[in-house]
Amino acid sequence: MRKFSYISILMMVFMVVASQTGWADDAALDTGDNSWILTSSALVLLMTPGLAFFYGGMSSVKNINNMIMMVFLCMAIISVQWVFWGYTLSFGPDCGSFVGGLGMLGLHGITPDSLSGTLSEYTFVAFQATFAIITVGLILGAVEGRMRFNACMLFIPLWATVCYDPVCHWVWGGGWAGNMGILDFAGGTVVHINSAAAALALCLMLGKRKTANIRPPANVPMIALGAGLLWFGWFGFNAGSELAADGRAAFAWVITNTAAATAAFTWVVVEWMHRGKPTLLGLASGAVAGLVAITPAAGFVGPLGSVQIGIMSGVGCYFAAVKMKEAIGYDDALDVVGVHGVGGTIGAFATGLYCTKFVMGPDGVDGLFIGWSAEGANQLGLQCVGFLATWAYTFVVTIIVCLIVKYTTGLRTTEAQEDAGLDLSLHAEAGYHLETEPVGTLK
Amino acid sequence: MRKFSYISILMMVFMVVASQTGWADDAALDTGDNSWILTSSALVLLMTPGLAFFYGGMSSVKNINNMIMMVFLCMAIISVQWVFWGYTLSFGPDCGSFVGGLGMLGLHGITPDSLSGTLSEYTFVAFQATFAIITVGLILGAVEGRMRFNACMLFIPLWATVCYDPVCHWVWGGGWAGNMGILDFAGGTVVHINSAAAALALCLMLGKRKTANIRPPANVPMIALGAGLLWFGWFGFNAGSELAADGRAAFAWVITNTAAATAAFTWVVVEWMHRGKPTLLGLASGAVAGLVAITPAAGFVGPLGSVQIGIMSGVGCYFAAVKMKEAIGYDDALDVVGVHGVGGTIGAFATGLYCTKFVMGPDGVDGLFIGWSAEGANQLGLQCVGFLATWAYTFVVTIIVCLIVKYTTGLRTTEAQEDAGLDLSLHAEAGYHLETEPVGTLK
Amino acid sequence: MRKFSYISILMMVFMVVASQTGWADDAALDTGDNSWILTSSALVLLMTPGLAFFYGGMSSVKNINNMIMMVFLCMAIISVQWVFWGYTLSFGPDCGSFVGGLGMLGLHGITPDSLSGTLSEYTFVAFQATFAIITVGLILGAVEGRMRFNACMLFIPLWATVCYDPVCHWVWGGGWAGNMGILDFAGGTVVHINSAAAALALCLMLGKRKTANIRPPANVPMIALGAGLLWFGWFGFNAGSELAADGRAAFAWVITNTAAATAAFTWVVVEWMHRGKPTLLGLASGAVAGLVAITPAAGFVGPLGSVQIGIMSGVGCYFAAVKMKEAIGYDDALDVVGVHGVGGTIGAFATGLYCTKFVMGPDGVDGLFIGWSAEGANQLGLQCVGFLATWAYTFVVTIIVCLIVKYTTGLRTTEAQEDAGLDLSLHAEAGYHLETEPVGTLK
Amino acid sequence: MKRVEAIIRDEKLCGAKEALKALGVAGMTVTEVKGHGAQKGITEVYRGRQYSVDLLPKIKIEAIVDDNDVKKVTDAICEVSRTGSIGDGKIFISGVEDCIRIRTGEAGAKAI
Amino acid sequence: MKRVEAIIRDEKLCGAKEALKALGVAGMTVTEVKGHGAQKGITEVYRGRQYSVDLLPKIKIEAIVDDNDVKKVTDAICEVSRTGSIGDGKIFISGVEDCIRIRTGEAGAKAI
Amino acid sequence: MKRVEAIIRDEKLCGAKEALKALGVAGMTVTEVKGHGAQKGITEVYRGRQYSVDLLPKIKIEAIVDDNDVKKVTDAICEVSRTGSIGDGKIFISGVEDCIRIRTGEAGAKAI
Ligand SMILES: Nc1ncnc2c1ncn2[C@@H]1O[C@H](COP(=O)(O)OP(=O)(O)O)[C@@H](O)[C@H]1O
Ligand SMILES: Nc1ncnc2c1ncn2[C@@H]1O[C@H](COP(=O)(O)OP(=O)(O)O)[C@@H](O)[C@H]1O
Ligand SMILES: Nc1ncnc2c1ncn2[C@@H]1O[C@H](COP(=O)(O)OP(=O)(O)O)[C@@H](O)[C@H]1O
Repeated sequence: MRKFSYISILMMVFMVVASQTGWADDAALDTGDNSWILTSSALVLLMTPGLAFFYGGMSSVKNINNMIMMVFLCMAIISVQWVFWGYTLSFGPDCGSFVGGLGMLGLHGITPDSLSGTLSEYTFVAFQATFAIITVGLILGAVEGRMRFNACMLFIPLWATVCYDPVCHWVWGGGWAGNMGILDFAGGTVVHINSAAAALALCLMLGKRKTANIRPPANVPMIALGAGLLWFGWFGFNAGSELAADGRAAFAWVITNTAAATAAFTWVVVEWMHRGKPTLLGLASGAVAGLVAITPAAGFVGPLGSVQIGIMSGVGCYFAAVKMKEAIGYDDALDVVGVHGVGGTIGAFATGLYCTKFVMGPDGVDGLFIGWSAEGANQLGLQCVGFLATWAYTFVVTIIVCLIVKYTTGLRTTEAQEDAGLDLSLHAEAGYHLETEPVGTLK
Repeated sequence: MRKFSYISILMMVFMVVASQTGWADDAALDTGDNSWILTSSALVLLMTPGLAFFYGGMSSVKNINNMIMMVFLCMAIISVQWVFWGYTLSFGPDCGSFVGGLGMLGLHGITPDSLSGTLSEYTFVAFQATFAIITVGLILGAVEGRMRFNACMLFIPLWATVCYDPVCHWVWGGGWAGNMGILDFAGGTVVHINSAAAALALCLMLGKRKTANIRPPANVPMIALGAGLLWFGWFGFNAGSELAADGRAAFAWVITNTAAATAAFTWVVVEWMHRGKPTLLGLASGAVAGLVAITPAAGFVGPLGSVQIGIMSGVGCYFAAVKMKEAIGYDDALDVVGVHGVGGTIGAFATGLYCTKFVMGPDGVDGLFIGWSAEGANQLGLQCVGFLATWAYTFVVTIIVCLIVKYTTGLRTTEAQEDAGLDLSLHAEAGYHLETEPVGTLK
Repeated sequence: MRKFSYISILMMVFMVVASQTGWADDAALDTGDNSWILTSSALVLLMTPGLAFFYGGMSSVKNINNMIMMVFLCMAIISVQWVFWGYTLSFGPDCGSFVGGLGMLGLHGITPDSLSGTLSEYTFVAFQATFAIITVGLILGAVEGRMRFNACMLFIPLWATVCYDPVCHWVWGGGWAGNMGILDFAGGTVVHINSAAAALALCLMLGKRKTANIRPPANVPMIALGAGLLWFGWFGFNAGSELAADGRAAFAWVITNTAAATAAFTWVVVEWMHRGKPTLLGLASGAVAGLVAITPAAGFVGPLGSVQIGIMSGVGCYFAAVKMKEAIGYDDALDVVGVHGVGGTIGAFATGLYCTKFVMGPDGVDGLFIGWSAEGANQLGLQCVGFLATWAYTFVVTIIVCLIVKYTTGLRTTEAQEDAGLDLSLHAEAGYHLETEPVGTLK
Repeated sequence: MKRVEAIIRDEKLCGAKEALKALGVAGMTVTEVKGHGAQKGITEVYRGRQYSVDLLPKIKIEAIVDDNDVKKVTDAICEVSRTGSIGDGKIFISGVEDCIRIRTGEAGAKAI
Repeated sequence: MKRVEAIIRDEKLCGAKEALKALGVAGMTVTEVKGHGAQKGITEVYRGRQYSVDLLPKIKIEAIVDDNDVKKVTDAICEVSRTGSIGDGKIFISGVEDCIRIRTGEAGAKAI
Repeated sequence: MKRVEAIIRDEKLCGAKEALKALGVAGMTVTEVKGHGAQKGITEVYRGRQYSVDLLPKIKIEAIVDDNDVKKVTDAICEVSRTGSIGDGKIFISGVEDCIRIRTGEAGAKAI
C-alpha cells in the first residue's frame, strides 16, 4: 500500500491547495473575493456622494444644491448608461485596441453565473460602474456656479461615452495602453487625468466667473465630511482594484492610507510655511491629492515609495492649485486640474519610478529609482506615453463635446442666474432654511 | 491501478466542487458568505442614521433634532427588542403560519457555532435586526412636528411586536405568504408597505399640522447626505438579502443600482416638466423611490425589468407625493405613504410582471410580461394578495396600537409645543448654535 | 478494495473539513476572513472622521474646524508613524514583555505574501493602524478651544509612541497583560482607558477654559452624524477584532449592537428623570458610552451580559459626565474621561463579571457573575490589574509628554486667540459662510 | 414721515405682513433680532449643563409710513400680534426726515 | 448728525462699502434684513409644493454722518446701488442726537 | 424717550446685558450686525486665496429708555464694553416719539 498512500498524500496536498487558491479550478467563484469586491463596489459608489459634499462644501452657499445635484446626477445617469452601452464599450470584445465592441449591450449574455476571474461577472460590472460614475462627477468641480443644468444632463452621458469608455478600454479593457504594459493600478489615468483634462477643457469653454461670484467655502465641515467619505471609499477603489481579497489587496490598502496621510500632512506644512496658517480645507485637499496620486501606484510600489509619492503630490498639488491656476488663468473653480490632473500625473509618472518586483512579483518591473535599469527607464517612458495620450485625447474630445452641448442646450447660465445663485435660479430650492420664522407661504 | 486512478480523479473533482460550493457539506460556515452578510448588516444598520438625516433635512429647523432622535431611537429600542423577543417572533418555529414561536426568547439556544445556511446564525440575527430597526424608523417621517416623545417610546416596541414581527414571519419566517410563493426579495412588503400602512394610520390618528408649522426643508444638503447613505446601505439591504456572496448577490447589486438611478432621473424629469424646475430634493426622493420599488424584485428581475420598475416608481411616487396626498387629504409630512407605500406596492406588483427564470433559475417563475403565461398571471395574483393583506393588516393593527398609545401617554403634543418647535419644547435642545456670540449663560 | 474505500472516505471527510476550516493547512490565507478584516479596517478608519464630527458638532462654532482638523490630523500623522515604527513597537518581537522590538521598522520584512493567521499580515497592519489612529483622536475631545496646533502636531506622534504602542503591546502584542490572561477583546483598555487617562492628564496640564468660551454645541445634527458613523464603524472595531469572519465575529456584532442600544436608551431615560428632558445629544452620548463599555467584552459575554453592561455604562457615564467632572473640577470639554474612561473601565471590569465559556469555548473563563467561582474572581482581579496599570502608566507618561510639548512649542493658545475662536485665530478659516452676501473680498 | 418699528413674536410675522399689505403698506423691512423684556427665557440642556437663554428670537418689522398712517398701522400690528401673554413685544415710533428711492432718485413722501 | 440708512440689494454691498470708504466715511454698520416692497418675490419648490418667498434678502447699511455729508453719502449710495429695476431699495434719513465712542468716551461729532 | 443704540464687540454682550439688567433696564433688543470702522479686518485663507473680511461681526443693542436714564445707561455700557483697543464700538442716541406695548395696548412712557 505504499504507492497508494503516497498518491493519497499528494492528492490531499493538491486538494487543499486547490480549494484554497482556486488554482486547480480557475473557473470557480471565490465567495471571499466576491464578498470583498461587492463591498468595494459599495465603497466606491459612496465616494460619489462623498465627492458631492467635498465639492458642495467648497461652493458658494447660493450654489451648494446645484453642485451636489450635478454630482448626484452622475449616479443617476451613468448607472444606466453603463448597463446599456458603457460596459460593453469599455470591456466588450476589443475593436482595434481602441474601444470595446457592442456584444454586451444591455449586459446581454451575462448571467448570474457568469464569472470574471474568481468573481461573478456582475460584481465586475458593478465595481467598474462606480468608477465610471465618479470620473464624470470629478469633472464638475470645475464648473461651479455657471453651467446650465440641461447642459449637464447632456454632457454627462456624452462625455462618458466618448471619453471614459474608450480610455477605460485602452487601459483595462484590452486596449493599446494595457497591452503596451502601461501601469495603472486603480485609475490614475483612466479616472483622474481623464477627468482633469475634461475639466480643463470644460472650464475654458465656459469662461470665468465674475469675481463677485467667487466666494469662500460655504461649509468647511461639509468638506471634511466629503474628504472622510472619499478616504473611506478609496479603500474600495484601490484595494478593490486587486479584484481579490488577497495579500496584495491588503498591501494596496496600507499603501493607499500611507500616501493619503503623507500628502495631507505635507499640504498642511506647505500651506503653513507659505501662508502662515494651516487649514482644514488644506488638510482635506492634501488627503485627496495623496489618494489621487497613489491610485495608479497602489498595487505596484512599496511603503517608502508611497511616502515619497505622498510628499510629491502634497507639494505639487498645493502649488498647482494655488499658483499654477492663477498663472495660466483658467477658472477651475474647485481645482480639479490642480488636484486630480496634477496629482494623477504625478502618480502615473511616479509609478514608473517606484514600482517594484517586491510587490508585483517576478513578472513585474522594477521602476527607475528601484532598479536603476533600462527596464525602469522604459517603464517610465511607457507611463509618460500613457498620461500624455490621455491628456491630449480627452482634452480635444471634450472640446468637441462642449461644442455639441453649446449648440444644443447652451453651456452657460445667464449673468442674472449666476448672480442670484444657481440654487434659486435653476432649482427654485435654497440650500438652507435655518431661520426659525417663516419668510414665505407654502402652498 | 486503473481503477484506483479513476476513483481518485472522481474524488478530486468531487472534493473541489464540494469545497467550493459547500454542496457536500451543507452545514459548514462559508467565511466569504459570512463576511459579506456581516458587512451587509453594518450597511443596513447605517441606513437608519441615513434615514434620520434624510428625514431630518426635510423637517423644519425647529423640529430637526426631534426627527433625527425619533429615528435613532428605533436603533436603541428595536436592537434590544429583537434580541429579547423580536427574533423569535419572526423566525422562531412557526405557529399557525402567522407568527414565530417563543423558543428563541433572548436568543436562547443560539450558540456562536449555530449555522443558518452557510452563515453563522448570529449573522442572520444581526442582518434581520437591521431590517426591523429601519422599518419602524421609516414610519416616523409621517409625524413630523407633532408626536409626543413618550408616545414614540411606547409606539416603537409595540408596533414592532404586533406588526413587524408577524409580517416578517409571514414572508420570510415560514409563514403563509412565503409558503404560498409570494415573492419579496428584500422587503418590499415586509419593510416598505408595512411601514407605509402604519404611517398612514398614524398620521390619520395624529391629525394635521397647522399650516404655519409646515415649512420648507431646513437643510437640503443633509437630505442629500441621507439619500447618499441610504443608497450606499441599500446594497447591503438588497444584495445582502441573497444571504451569500454569490453571482445572484452581485446581480441584485447591479439591479438595485440601476433602478435607483433610473427612478432618480425620472423624478427629476417629471418634476421639471410639471413644475418647471428640477430639484435636489427631487433627485434624492426619486433615488429612494427607485430603491424602494426594486427591493422586492432585486433578485428576481433582469436589467430591463429594473429600468422599467425605476421609471414606474419615479413617476408613480412623484404624483403620489405631490398630488395624491393633497387629493386625499392626510398629512403625511415627509411622504412615507407616497414614497414607501406607493413605491413598495409598485415593486411588489411589478415583481409579478418582470420576474424571470433567467435570474431565478429553473425553479423560478417567469412573470406576466416575461412569459405571458398563466404562471405569470398567477404570480401577479399572489403578489397582490401579499401586498393587500399587508396594507390591510398593518393599517388596522396600527390604528389599535395608536389607540393604546393615545390612552396611555397621549399621542399628540400641545399646540404651544408645536409652535415653539419640538426641539426646544420636548428636548430643550436647539439644532444649531451657529451664531458666534453667546445669547445665554451656561451653568 | 474495502480498505481502499474506507481510506478514501476518511480522506474525503478530512479534505472537506480541512478546506473549510483551514485546520489542516494553517498557513493559508482565507479570502473570506481577509475580506471581512479589510472591510473592518475601512470601517474603523471611518470612525475617525465620525469622531471628528461627533466632537466637532459639540464644539463652539468658533472652534469647529479646529476640532475636526485635530482629529483628522491623527489620520495624517499616525498612519505614517504606524508604518515607520508604530507597528513594530506594538507587534514586533517582544522586548521584556513591555514593548515590541524594532525588527519591522518601516514594515521591513513583511511581503504581500506574509500571513498573520488566516489573514494577510498587511491586513493585520491595516486593521491595527486604524486603532492607533482613533485612540489618539479620542484624547483631543478634552482640549476644545485652547490647545496650540503645533503642540498638537508634536503631541500626537509622541504620545502614540510612548503610550499607545507599549500599551497595545502589553495587551495584544505579546506583552505582560495578554500573557497574564487579562481580557480585552477589542480595546477597552488599549483604546478607551488609554485615551481617557491621557485626556485627563492633558486637560489638567492645559487648564480650564474661560466660562464665556464654554458654549452650547454648534451643530447637534452633526453630533448625530458622528454617532451614526461611530456606531457603524464599531462593527469593524468589535466584530473585526475576532480577526475572522466566523460565528464569534457575528456574535460580537450582535453583542455590540445590543449594548450600544441599551446604553443609548438608558442615558435618555436617566437624563429624562434627572433633567426633565431627553435629548439627542444624550442619545448619541449613550450609544457611544455603550459601545465603549462593550468593547473589551464583545467576544466574551452573552446577550444578557451585554444588556447589563449597556445599562451600567449608560448610568455610569451619564453621571460621570454630568456630575463627576464638576465635582472634581477638571475641564474635560467633551467628556473623554466621563465617556471613554468611565465606560472603558466599566467594560473592563464587567468583562470579569460576565465573560462566559458559552462564547469563549472550553478554554475560556466563566466570569464571577456567571460561574460564582474562584476562576471568576481571579479573572476580575486580573481585569482590575489591567485597567489600573493602564490608567497609572498613561496618566504619568502623558504628563511627561505634556511637559516636553510645553517646553518645546508651548501647550496653550493665548487668551485673545481663545476669545476670537481657534478657527479664525489659528487657521484663518471660518467654519461656515452661510450668508448670501459677501462680507469681504477674495484675492 | 414716521418709522414704525414693531418687535413681535416670530410666529406672528406672517399675520403682520398680511395685515400691512391689506392696509396698502407694501414696503417693510424685517430683521431677525433677539429680545429681552419681561418675558422669562428658556432653558436648554446639554450633557446635564443648563443653558439659560434669556435673549429670545423676535422679529423686528420696520415700516416707514406717512404721518397719518401711523395710527392704523400700529393698530393693525397690535391686533394681529397680540396673544395676551408676556412677550408680545412693542412698537416704537420715531421721526424720519427724508426718504429716497434708489431706483429713481425720487425723494420725500412719494418715495415711501 | 444724521443716520443714513440704506436698504440695498445683497450684491451691491461691496460696491456701496467701497464708495463710502472713498468718501472717507469709514464707520458703518451692516445688517442682513429681509425686505418687501414693490418687488415681486420668488417661488421655491419642495416636493411639488410651492413656497412663495415675498421677503427677499436685502442689506441694510447704517452710517451716522455729519449733517453736511448726508447729500454726498446718499448720492454715492444711489449711484452704485442703482440697477433700474424694481427692488433697488431705499434710503431713509433721520436725526441722531449724540454719539459716543466707547473706547475713549468722546462724545458728539468727533466721535462719529 | 430715547433710543440708545450701542454697537459693541461680540464677546461683550453678556456683560452689557447684565449691566443693563442691574440698572433696571429690562427691555432690550439685540441684533447681530457686521461693522466697519477704524478697526482693521481679518484675513481668511482658502486654498491659497486670501479673503479679507473688513466687516467684522458686532452686536447691536437697542434699548428705548426714559430721557433721564440715558446717561446712566450709556455710562454702564461704556464701562463694561471698553477694552481700550480699536473696535470697541459706538453708542448712538436718538429720539423716539412713542412706544406701544402690544400685549396691553398701553402707550407712552409706561409702555417702555
Ligand atoms: N425698552 C425696550 N427697548 C428695546 N426693546 C424692547 C424694550 N422693551 C421690550 N423690548 C422688546 O420687546 C420684546 C417683548 O417685550 P416683553 O417685555 O418680553 O413683552 P411684553 O411687551 O409683552 O411685556 C422684547 O423681547 C424686546 O425685544
Ligand atoms: N416704506 C418702507 N419701509 C421700510 N422699508 C421699505 C419701505 N419701502 C421699501 N422698503 C425696503 O426697500 C426694499 C426695496 O423696495 P422695493 O419697493 O422692492 O424697490 P424699489 O425701491 O425699487 O421700488 C424692500 O425690500 C424693503 O426692504
Ligand atoms: N459712523 C458710524 N456709523 C455707523 N456705525 C458705526 C460708525 N462708526 C462706527 N460704527 C460701528 O462701530 C463699530 C466699531 O467702530 P471702530 O471704529 O472699529 O472702533 P472704535 O470705536 O474703537 O474706533 C464698527 O464696526 C461699526 O459697526
